[in-house]
Amino acid sequence: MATAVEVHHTALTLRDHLPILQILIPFCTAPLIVFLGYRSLAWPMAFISSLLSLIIATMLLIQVSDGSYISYHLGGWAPPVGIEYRVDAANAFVLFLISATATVVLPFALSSVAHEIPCKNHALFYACFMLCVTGLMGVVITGDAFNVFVFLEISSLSTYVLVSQGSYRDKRALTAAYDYLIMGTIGATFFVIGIGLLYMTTGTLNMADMADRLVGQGGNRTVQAAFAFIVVGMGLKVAIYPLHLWLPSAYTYAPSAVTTFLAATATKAAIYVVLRFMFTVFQPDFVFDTHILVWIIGPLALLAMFAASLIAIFQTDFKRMLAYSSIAQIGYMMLGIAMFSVTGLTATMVHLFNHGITKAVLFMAVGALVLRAGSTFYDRIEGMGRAMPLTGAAIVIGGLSLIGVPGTAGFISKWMLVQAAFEGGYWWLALIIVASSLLAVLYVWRVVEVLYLHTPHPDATHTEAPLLMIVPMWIAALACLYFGLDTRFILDAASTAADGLMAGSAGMSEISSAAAAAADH
Amino acid sequence: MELSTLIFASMVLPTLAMFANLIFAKQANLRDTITFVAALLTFACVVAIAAKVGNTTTPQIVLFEVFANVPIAFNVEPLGLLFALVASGLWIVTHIYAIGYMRGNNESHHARFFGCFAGAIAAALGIAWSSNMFTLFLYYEILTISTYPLVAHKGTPEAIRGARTYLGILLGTSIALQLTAVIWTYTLAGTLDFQLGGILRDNISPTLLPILLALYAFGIGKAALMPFHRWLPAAMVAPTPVSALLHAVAVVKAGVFTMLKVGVYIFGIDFLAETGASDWLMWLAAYTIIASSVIAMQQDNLKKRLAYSTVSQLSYITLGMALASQMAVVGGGVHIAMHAMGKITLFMCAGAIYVATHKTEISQMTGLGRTMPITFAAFGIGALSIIGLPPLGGSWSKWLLMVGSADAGHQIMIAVLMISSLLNVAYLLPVIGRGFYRDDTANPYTGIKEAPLFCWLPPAATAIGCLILFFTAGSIVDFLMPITGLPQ
Amino acid sequence: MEHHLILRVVTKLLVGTIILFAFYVQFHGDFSPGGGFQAGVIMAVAFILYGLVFGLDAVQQVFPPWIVHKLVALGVLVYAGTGIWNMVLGYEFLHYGSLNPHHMSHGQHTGIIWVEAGVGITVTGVMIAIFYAFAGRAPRLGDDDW
Amino acid sequence: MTLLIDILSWACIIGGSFFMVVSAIGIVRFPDFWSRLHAASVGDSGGMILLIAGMCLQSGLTLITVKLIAIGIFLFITGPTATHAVANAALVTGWRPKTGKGLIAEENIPYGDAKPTRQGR
Amino acid sequence: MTLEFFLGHVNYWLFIVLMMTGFYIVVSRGNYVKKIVGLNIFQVAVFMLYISIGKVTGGTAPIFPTNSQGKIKIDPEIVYSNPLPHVLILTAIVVGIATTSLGLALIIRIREEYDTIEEDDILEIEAAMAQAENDEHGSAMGGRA
Amino acid sequence: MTETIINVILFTMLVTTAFAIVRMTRLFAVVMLSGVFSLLTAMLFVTLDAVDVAFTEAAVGAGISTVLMLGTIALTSRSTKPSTRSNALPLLLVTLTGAVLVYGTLDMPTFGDPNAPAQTHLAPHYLNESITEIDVPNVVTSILASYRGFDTLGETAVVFAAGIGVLLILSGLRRRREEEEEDES
Amino acid sequence: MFLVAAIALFVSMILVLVRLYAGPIVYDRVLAANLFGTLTVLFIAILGFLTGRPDFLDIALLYALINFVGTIAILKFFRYRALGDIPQIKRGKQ
Repeated sequence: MATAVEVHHTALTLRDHLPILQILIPFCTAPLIVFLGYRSLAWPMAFISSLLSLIIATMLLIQVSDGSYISYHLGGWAPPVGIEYRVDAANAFVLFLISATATVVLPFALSSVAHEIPCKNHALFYACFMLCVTGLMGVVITGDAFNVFVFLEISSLSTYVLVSQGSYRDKRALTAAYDYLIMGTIGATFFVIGIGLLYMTTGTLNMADMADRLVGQGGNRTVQAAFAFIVVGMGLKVAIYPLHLWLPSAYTYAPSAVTTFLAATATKAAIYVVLRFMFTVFQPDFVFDTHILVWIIGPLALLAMFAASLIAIFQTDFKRMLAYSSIAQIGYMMLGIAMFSVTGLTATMVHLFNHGITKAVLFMAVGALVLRAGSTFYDRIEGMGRAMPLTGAAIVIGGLSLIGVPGTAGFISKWMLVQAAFEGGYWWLALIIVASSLLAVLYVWRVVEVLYLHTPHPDATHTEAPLLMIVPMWIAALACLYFGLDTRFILDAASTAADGLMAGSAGMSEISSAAAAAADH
Repeated sequence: MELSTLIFASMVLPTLAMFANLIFAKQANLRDTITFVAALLTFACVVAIAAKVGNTTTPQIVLFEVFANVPIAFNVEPLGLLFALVASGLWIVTHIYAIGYMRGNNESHHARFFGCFAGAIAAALGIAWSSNMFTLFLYYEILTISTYPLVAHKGTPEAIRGARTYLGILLGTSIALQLTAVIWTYTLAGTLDFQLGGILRDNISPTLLPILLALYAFGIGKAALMPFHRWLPAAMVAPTPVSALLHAVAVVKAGVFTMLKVGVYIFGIDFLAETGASDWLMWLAAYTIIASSVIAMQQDNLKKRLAYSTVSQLSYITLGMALASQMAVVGGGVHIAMHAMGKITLFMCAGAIYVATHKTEISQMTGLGRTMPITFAAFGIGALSIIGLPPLGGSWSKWLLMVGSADAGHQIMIAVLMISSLLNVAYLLPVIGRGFYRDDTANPYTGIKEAPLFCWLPPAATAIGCLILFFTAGSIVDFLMPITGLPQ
Repeated sequence: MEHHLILRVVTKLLVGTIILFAFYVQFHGDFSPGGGFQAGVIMAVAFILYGLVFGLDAVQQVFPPWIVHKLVALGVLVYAGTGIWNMVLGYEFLHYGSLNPHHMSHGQHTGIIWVEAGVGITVTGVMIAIFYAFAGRAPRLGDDDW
Repeated sequence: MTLLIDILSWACIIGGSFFMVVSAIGIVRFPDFWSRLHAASVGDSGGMILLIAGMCLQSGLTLITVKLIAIGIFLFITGPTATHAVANAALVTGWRPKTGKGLIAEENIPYGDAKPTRQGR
Repeated sequence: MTLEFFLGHVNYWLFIVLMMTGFYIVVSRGNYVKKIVGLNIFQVAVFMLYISIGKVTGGTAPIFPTNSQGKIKIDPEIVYSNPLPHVLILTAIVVGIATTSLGLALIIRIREEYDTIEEDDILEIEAAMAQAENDEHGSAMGGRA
Repeated sequence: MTETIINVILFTMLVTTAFAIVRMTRLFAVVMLSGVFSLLTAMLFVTLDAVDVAFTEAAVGAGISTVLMLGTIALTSRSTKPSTRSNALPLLLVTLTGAVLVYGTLDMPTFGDPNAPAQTHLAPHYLNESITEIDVPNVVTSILASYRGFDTLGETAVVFAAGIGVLLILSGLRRRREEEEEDES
Repeated sequence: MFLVAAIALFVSMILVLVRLYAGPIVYDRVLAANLFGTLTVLFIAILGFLTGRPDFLDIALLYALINFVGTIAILKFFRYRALGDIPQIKRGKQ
């Protein structure tokens, strides 16, 4: 039955290929590193490819900043038959965050990894790192529900490995990685169950198509169960409060460069997936119908904000403290979702980005401290602020951003969140939000005091960290300050993304028809 | 020069001074000279601005927009100009004094100290020029953080504890309450610009108005309204120039200045008067005035006593705002200048005594007056100004506040002010009394032995300033009249 | 297992058969169940069997670890390279039709063969590499643990 | 002819099924490992060959038959080899067949995969 | 609940029972190897759920019969099961074995470092380590923090 | 009907095997049972028409999983300790999850229903068009390699990640050869 | 007719499973597992005939080839306690 079917096609330019190149460049770097096998080539290749993907992400972000979207049909099969890559404001934004973090973290990693991981592992380490980048970006960029799972697993598996590489410093990295593996796999399996149930009711895997076919199925119990499984499954990856158990150990014992990258991106990508499913696939109407879920997420978010912050206050290890603070900050993001308004979502998106760069600064500083002081227990880093003035100043900036002091990036997200609370009429919620940031004052200030006001530990090396650590750290720190004042980029992108999300797939198809019309010319 | 250039120059110069201090950390003389020149230039800028615009309100100079309708923006208006004049003018004095104090007292970390000092002044000027609540809040927080190292300067556990209280209360209240209030205001009004007559008039239900006001009143922790006043005595662990800066020039004045700004430009005094939303604040301010005066009487540590005195005096200004009558508000504004001049004199004197004799407790100071006559004379003048006796500056502001109370129909506040004056007498005059009149063996007279020149000259100058202010008060009142909204 | 003559003979017999079967699965995947992954696993199982019976050293002489490591990466590169070649031809990533624009299904055939080969190579490599890693570790058990 | 093949194949299949069940019963019921080894080989070889033969007859001369025969050959090689290996391993690690009267081994063997008594070495 | 409904859904419920057995092993058993086995059972049960989605009554495997030249014979009478879930599950199985091998590798390293693969023991060791750390670093902070 | 009976019998065996795994303390037995579990799974997949999946499960379950598990046990320990922890919480968690799933099944299409959404939306395209578009008899292969070829690329990447992951995790320290050299010296 | 065979195989499987659970010694289990493998091969072959599509014998073929590897691995593991050739090391240590 093989009749000759001509392929009608106009040749695509490089610009049309941007969405796939975004993934492909880091993706191919990993096997190339392994294939060539030269240790000295690994880092330059990784860095160049992450730089390229940052450039591509920026170009994509510019292309979709008007609220349109780009659809790329993998294999030339039109969705829903084939897999589609769909770049819109929301995911271009997250892509930018991921590739930017990778680009900033890699120079930092060069000396940090050399210090923390044996030499013979370096090539494989960078290959794994690039796979992790690929996985996270793949999760974000795709428009296909099952493809999310595949790339989620790429990122997860490489993450487990990366975390376990901390075992050369502390053997607990192994159990941390194992726990993460178990919980991550449970989460991924739940996610797969959810997608299976959705496939059962819709017969498709393409998210946009799924959304179209889910309209009016709010009462369908299978869909409701699917929603629950997807939220819980991704919730494990996000580390929503009661599902966060893997996070503190994983962040604490992973190598510094890995922690930096994960804290800035991994949970963010997962939150993006939650958003994407809640708002694009299930649609705001559906989520609103099952408002009980919002009422579950809201209190859990509040619980995370307080409980995790309280735990953070009582830590004696800077790195672990930051890990708990991450859980608390994830609470803010979930709260933005729970408030269910454009402003709330904007707050989530903004905090996604701002918390990313804030944590990047802080964890890079942790890496520098580990290099010079040996560990990050408070009694080891006493007085290091004076010995390492630039690192210390970066910690202060990051800490202030974590608290949400005006002039730093963290303030903008807090502002949006409180504004969303007021707009929703929950003025008490606003008070709770700001009250929780007081807890951040407590745990951040303890570190600042330790760094500046105590006499230094005798065993520590009292020199500034190498330039390759300082420069990326300060790039992130300055970004932290810059995005705290100039909010045009971040707010525009986030609110475009939030608008698109809140409109559900309806908004998307309207935009898409307009974009299609534009594309025809 | 352009107005905008002057405004930015007045903020950039102290910032540059801050960096210069950090860069030239090792060259003490160069560093101090640069700072001094910067202080002079800053003051010159502010004076130039004053000469240029007088008491008119200039349009906004928008730097860039942060949120929709919320830019980082600056303008000049009478209240802010007054605050700027006070802050930049007294910086020169305090700087000279601080050089003397720090060197005379062999304190460490000079560069950090002077750097943060300059940073705090930059932030104070930013507060003064802010033309919307957001900008003001931004600089308010910068001020808090830049003064934290000053309070913790000594690095002793006690200092750290004090600094922790300081930061905890100031950062806590501002983030928890003031920020909430700001965002709430923004949600209600859609803007945060300072406008004469307020921006909330048609946007808020009367029942919520007192809550919003409370968020502001308690959120502005720097105004030291009870129960959020504890940071002020706690911050007394800092070196005295810092106390002078905190309690006279930058921090507390920034607090009450913000309070006035909120009252005048966010709520509008007419709106407050009509709705009576600020009545409770008036009572709270009155309570703070009396209560902290009573506490001050029980303090033996001179700086602690002065701190509680400051708490009390600050509430005068809050009271002026809460009374919501034109005269009271002007009185509050005038009091910023008067109290600044008086209180800085007192603190610098306390510091001079410490430098010369290392005594901090009042009970140890008996008979010191004869050893340090200039210091104690200056202290006396400052004290009298705080008490409100003519011919010293402090008398005017109290008078205006009393008139304002009468205007507002709260005659009982006159009584409060009177009682407070009596209490002032009761806790300030004994210090001078002990110094001059008691004969004691504790400090036998061995000839005049003042603190170094840089330590006693500045308080003497500001004491004279108190006198001068009495005679220029009329022009200050005229200067401030536009904020009442009345035609001149 | 030096003394297990029977095992050694049977294994020699089986290993070749299994490899043959792996190739069958690899290239007959279009018509019957199976494909690159299954073929890769089967191929790896052949070497694992050889390793089990003749020892790790013997199998590593046949298939040295560095070659295995190259294979691991090579497969992915072959797969991605197929897609990139499609892009070079001016089509979407993995649009195999581009390999023979005049007869789409022929292009698809070619593409599928390449892609399956990539999968097979990687899977073979990975499975053998994992076996080497596991088998190459000495147990830390004392006799009492048993 | 077809009928003949059918009958033959059915006979094979039924025979194979019978052998299988019998060997399974033997596996469960026999008293000790060595006797169970014996039972297992009945199913492994006899039952298997009969069943494969039955199916071959059913499918005729096609690729299927080739595959079936291949399966048969492989099972025929690997089954006894595996059994041999198991028996060898058991013997080497010290298990010995029970001999003599009253082959009630279950109670005498400590439960589980415990160490055998190494009387054989 | 009608009998028809019961017969139409009993399959799903059986999968769920299996799934939950695996899940139970993961969450309740303390042995690390057993957890991995449990995870496998859990995942396999999910795979079965997927496959059962694709099953069509009276259908057959989605492979077209071919004639002797390898050309596809089209027979509209034959009903094929849905091939898409099969593809998804092929991918998922691969992911599952990848996860398993990683987990097992981790277990080997854990055993080398901790000398045990029981969660209870490891928690105990880690608690002791944390306690030691806390004693060392916490008391150092005690005076000044 | 025959299929249903076969399904149910296979299921019973699967579930009993799973329960046996829960109860076993000998890891060796657990591994063997999980091998049997995999065999049963493959049979079930065959009855559910998923021959490709069964094939994969067979290759993985019989060939790789068992070997890896045995290798792990060889390097770790042979039996598990009896758990001292309370089973209440895990049971609650599992029951809850199961309950949500059962709730979800209530609106599911009947098993094997040819009119279910999954059968009517995308599947017909694959089954009807792939003949002209790809011309490969095994539809699973055509979807796997072409329609959803990118998923398979991702799958390859997962395998690749696992490979380099195992190498990274097990590379260090106690390589056999190194130890041997140490012993000799 | 194939149904009869299928049922017989099922019965055998259940019985073999019983032995697999019960043990009591390791080699019993290996034996049972091995037999179970054979049964599976046959069952899959029978199933092909039962459902009328006997051309999927590849799975059975696969099992026939690969099940052996599992058995060998188990025995290797039991004899030498490792997958690699450990005897050399033991010699080195002794």
